[in-house]
Amino acid sequence: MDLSLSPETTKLLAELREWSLSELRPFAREADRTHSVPEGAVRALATCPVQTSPFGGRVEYPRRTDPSFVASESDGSYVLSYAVAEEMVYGDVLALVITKGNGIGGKVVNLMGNDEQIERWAGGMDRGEFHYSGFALTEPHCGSDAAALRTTAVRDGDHYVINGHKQFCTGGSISDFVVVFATVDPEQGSRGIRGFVVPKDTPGFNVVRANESKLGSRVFSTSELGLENLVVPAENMLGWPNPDAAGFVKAMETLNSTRGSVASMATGLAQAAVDEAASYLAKNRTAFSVARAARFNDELDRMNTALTTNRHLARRVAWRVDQGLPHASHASMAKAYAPQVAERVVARVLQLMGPDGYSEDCLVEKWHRDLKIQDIWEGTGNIQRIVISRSLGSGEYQPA
Amino acid sequence: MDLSLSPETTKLLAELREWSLSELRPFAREADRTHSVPEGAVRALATCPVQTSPFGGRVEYPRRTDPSFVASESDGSYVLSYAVAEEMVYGDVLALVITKGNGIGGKVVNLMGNDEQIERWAGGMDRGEFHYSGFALTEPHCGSDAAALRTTAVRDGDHYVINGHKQFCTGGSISDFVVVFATVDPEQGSRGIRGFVVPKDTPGFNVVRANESKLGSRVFSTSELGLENLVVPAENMLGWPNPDAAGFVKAMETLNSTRGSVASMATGLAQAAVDEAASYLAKNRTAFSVARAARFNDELDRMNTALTTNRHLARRVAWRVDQGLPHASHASMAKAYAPQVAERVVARVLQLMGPDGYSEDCLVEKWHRDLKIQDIWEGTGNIQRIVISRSLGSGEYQPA
Amino acid sequence: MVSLAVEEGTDQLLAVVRDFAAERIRGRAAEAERAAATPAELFGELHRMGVAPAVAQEYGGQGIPEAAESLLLAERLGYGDPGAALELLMSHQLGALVSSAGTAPQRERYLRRIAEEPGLCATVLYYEGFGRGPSELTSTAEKDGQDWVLRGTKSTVVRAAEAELGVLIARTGDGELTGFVLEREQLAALRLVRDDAARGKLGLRAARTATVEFSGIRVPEHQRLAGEHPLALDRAVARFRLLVPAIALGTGTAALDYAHRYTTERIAFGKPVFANQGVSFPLADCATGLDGARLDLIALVAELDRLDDPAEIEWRTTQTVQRITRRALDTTRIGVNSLGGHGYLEDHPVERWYRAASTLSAIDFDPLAIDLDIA
Amino acid sequence: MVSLAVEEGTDQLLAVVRDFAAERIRGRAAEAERAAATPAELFGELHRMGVAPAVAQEYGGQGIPEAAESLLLAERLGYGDPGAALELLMSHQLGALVSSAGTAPQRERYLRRIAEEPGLCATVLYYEGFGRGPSELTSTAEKDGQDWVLRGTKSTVVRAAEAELGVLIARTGDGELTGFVLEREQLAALRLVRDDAARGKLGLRAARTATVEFSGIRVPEHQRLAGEHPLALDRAVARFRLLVPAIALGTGTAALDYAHRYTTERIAFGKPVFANQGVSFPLADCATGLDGARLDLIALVAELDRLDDPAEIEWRTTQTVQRITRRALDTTRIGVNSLGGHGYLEDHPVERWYRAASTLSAIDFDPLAIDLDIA
Repeated sequence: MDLSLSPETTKLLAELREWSLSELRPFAREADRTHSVPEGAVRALATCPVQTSPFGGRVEYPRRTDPSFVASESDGSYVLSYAVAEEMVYGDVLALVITKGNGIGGKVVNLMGNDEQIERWAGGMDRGEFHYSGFALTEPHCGSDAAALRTTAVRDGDHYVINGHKQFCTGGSISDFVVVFATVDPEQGSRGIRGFVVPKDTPGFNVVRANESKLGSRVFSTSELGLENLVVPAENMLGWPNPDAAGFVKAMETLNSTRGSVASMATGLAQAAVDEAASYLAKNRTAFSVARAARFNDELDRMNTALTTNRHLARRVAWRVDQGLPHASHASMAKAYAPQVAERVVARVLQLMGPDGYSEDCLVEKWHRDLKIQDIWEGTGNIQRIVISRSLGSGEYQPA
Repeated sequence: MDLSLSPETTKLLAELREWSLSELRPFAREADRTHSVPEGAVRALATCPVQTSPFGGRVEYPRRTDPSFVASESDGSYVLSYAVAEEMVYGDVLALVITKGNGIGGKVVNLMGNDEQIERWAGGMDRGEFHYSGFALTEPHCGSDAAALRTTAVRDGDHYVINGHKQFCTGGSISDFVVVFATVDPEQGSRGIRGFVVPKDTPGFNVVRANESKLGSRVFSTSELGLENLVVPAENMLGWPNPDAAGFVKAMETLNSTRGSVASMATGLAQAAVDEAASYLAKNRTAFSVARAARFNDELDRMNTALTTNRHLARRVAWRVDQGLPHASHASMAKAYAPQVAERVVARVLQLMGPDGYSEDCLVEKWHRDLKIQDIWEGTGNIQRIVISRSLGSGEYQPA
Repeated sequence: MVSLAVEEGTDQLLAVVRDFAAERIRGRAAEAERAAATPAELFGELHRMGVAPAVAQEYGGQGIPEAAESLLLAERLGYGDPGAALELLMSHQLGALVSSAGTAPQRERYLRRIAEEPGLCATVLYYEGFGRGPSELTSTAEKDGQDWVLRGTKSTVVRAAEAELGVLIARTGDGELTGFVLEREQLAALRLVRDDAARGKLGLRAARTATVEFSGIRVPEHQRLAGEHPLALDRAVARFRLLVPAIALGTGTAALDYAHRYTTERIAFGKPVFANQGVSFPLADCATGLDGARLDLIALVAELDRLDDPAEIEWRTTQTVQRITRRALDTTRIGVNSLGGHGYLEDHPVERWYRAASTLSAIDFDPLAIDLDIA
Repeated sequence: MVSLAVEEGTDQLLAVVRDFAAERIRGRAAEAERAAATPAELFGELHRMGVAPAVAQEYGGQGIPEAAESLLLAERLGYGDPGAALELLMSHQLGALVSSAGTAPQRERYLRRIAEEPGLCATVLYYEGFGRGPSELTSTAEKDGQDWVLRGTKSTVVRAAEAELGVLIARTGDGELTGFVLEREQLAALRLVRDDAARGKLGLRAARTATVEFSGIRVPEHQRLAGEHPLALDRAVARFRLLVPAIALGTGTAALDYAHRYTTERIAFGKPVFANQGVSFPLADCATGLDGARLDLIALVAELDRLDDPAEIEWRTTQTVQRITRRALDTTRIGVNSLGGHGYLEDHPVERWYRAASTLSAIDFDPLAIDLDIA
């Protein structure tokens, strides 16, 4: 049993970190201030050692042309993907937006679509025909309680007419298509929910707010949408003509593998802060009394240790996904645990750096803001605890 | 605004601490091993500077014969009582059992009884006719959910016949009388509950276990009782002949003032451990590396600080009781907060002292065990949190 | 003697100030953040309510509350907006420092001026960051003839560029704590190292803060705070340092109240969100933590005048600052969490309070005084 | 490469051992506590299951699992009763130390003996308390001719009085970590300073522990653990130190499972107690904490062989010990709380586990390695 990454992965991660530091991080502040993706960051992607999105997806090792590189045993695709997600976010949360094949819409089509839909929409993402795919589930009145959604889809001949209001739509304003969830029968609760592929520019698809003003992670665009008599062909209903009534619930469950990667992202941000603090201390050692410099250093040591547990919990999820083992409660554990630790780590770094910690002259204050969403999205800590609670006593945790 | 005790109280507390250290603590280990009150400890009570029980009751300043003592402004009776409770428990939890006017039965008679009952039973406690009075509410299947109790009292002419099973009965086997709660109508929930004064030796009053084997606080006797066709005169029903159906709930609420003192007791135990650790460190300083001795000392400093907050929360309850102000949520806050802090303090002391911490050669391990009940009895932490939750938004906390 | 009673009338004043903060201040807080400035008329409104700056009647003021009550008032202002609270109270704080640690002529001169100009732009230069308490300040005051020459750097200086009057805390050559009143021409010599409003900062934006450097400001002896009692300045500085945790307490309470109201009204899975113990219990613990923190604050303020070891005054204050700001930060974090995704949006003030509490917790942070992991 | 797969067959063995622990060991735990002794037949039963003492087949044993799996087996035994687990595994631990850090003749001699006498009463003398890790042990070994002379004090020594074979860890005059096998006649020279069974101790009573003193035990060079690899002993000692947290993990898991079952079955206010998030969420957090701790343990064990700085081996081990035992203690505390008043009675094992976890957390405690307050 081992929780260490293979030499191949370790080497790739070192390259990635270098890339994310030198190519992404310079755009971090600009992205935060403009709430948008700087052009230069998109161009930087061309030189990224990894060319697929690690955020909830599988990542393959890049083909090596370097003859000196000898591939040893490799880690699984999800193990690699989680580790890559951490390194990318280490540079900046920008990575979340610019990496190819991104946006959750395509993934949902893969999960709930029929063959034709998968070929057209998800395939289009892979082929690069589409740049980004959105996801519109949450409504102002309901977050975790998705079954309570009020957006309706009413059949009208060969079409469905969709009406409702959506919030926190990932990439709602920058996507080529958005998967919109609506109920065809409110009586049926979650079994009445269907997903519809809505191409951008469909009439009635109104962007109320292109990018909601957020505490942090502002480059990650989330939109508020007004759907007014939005007409889509019936064949845009995922799974058409025989949609699975349990499809929505299944799709949400399948996103467990994404959930675990949140732990990795949170850890990447916290690690960035810890490393920044270490270099800050090295540069400003005389500003602190001897005892305080020692305590500062001591705290950094323990922060690193604390983040290791984050990684282990995330890595277990990834390994189980790779092995085809059940991982729902494991993902919830990583998701419930890691962001909280990460938040405390970053807040402490901010405090240690005092007036430099809270100034926008440094990135620590930004990481502090960027990070907070990791504890909330993909299911709040409390939602995770409900999942974990239900799994207790199942003996599922054996052996590790 | 001030949270400091008056000079008069401070002087009295110093005397009490001296007394509890020299007169009570020598019996601590024996009481723990024998699960009973050593004779010597009862005799020691004669020299105690305070002659009434501080545990949930009012304490008066002792009359001073010392001409050098000049009474200044005095603290309220409950403020004094809480502080006294802390100092007494500092010596040992023995104090809980031996102090006069003790046992909760008499207090309940005061709350729910008619004039005649108060005169006879509660008055008897004050007059010293009775030594200890018990309280039998909890049943094996229900703790916090008192309304679910199954012990029945059925009218039979001038008598009630009581049948049931009780657990955690305070002083069930050492009391002169026990107040037993039973339902006269299970349909009515808490409104069907009545209290009955049951003198010891009443036939059918069977002590299944005189003193339940507990983790700690073993000198504090709790009994398991089997009540089999126990016949008591109808006039032993508290409030007879017109018992208040809401009397039980009211009585429980009125015990709020007792609840706050739990915070003081927990603090007394923790303070004992911190002081013990300080003297341990002084004696064994060379056993620790310089850095560890410093850290040990540092921790003691913060433990003392942490315990101060415990005291403040408790003191506020006492002050509010003395002022006749509402104090239910305040008591719950003190009760929810203080024992947890105290537990962590004592556990840390135990760890710091290593092999001496876990050995029965020292009292730290005993305090660790004694303390745990403080977080549980008088309503668990969760019950307190329910009370606090309900009080949120009431603006009741202003100004302090 | 234990008493939590406030002075006659203060009770009502506290309620009034809280309402004022919740309505007048909070109502304009988002705008004040964007403008990086507290609306000017609030100074006058606060003064007309008799709150701040408080100056003794003998100097033409409205009278001064006891120190604990003064902090409770600061807490209420922080309940409205912590940045505004900090800025609104600077002149008040300056007055308190002069009242306690100044000489009779200083009191006469400066307190009277504060009483006459309630909107006076004032500042206090104390913080240096890096865990430095009064005994470790690196700002120095050296005697040169009848004057003192001041050198050093200060952070979190409110309205440094515009201040008409200031107090600067430093140490003399032999390590003694000392303080000076700075007048406009002396303040003009401050060099802005970093203007937080221009460069941006995490929170507390309605307070225009900056880091300033001073390398040779000359101040005459009569501007030195040389009050009679040897510990007067130590105590006054301690009380000044307690302003930040007092404001943080108000911020935490704001987040608690907001989260409570929101979760009580919002329905999920068929019941109010607050009906889940997973939501209500953490908020209950926050309430308990804030109450304990408030009591600790009151207790320390009352005790300051009885402590006669400067090291103890400093250490107790340092500890209290950490314990309280940490509670406040935890509470605002849970406040954000309680709103779920909505907590992350600027639509609700909880994210602003989270930023503010984080900032407040960094101003006077000392890594040597952080809580035990156990309490 | 990341892998959490256990060796073929170990999976089943882990399940079997857990059941064995939960039934055979736990069924007699209360009695073992009162007697302050682990039932003798358990040694044989454990050996027949192929668990402990594990000795390589070349020395006549049943083969040895990898180090991480060995600790997972220890965890399962701790799930039954931590005191018994500690006692049942001493001979196993001694074997592991000799296997890793001994010379070829030592392996031949002692491992064969262990394989032949699975019930052999063995002990390891390592702990000294007061935060002393391997680099700060005060027990000394001084060379005197061909012999070594040992002096010092050791605590939490299991079955010191009865042991037939022991390993003692000390430091040489120049501070090097070293170890010795002690035979019966040398063990007889140990002086019992405190017999915990006779004097009483908080928990872990089924393990007969003691504090012993030795002031001049003479041991020949050939009994010194002088294996080839310079770090063999450092690593072996680290693995030995991880036994306590492994057992603590099992104890925490026992409390978690028990509390879960109890609260699921017990009805209050018309529903299972576990239906309250105030009960289920802390247990969920405990489960998460224990899982994280277990992964940390596995990771460190795997990494020990790759670390080549003795200081790092020691510090990482010290940190892991603190982090895991703290989790376990927290979990047993919450376990007691989950049962309400019943948790305080000896009728349920949770109070015993709380005492055990507290004791385990004190054995190898280092105040310099306690967690941050933030994690």
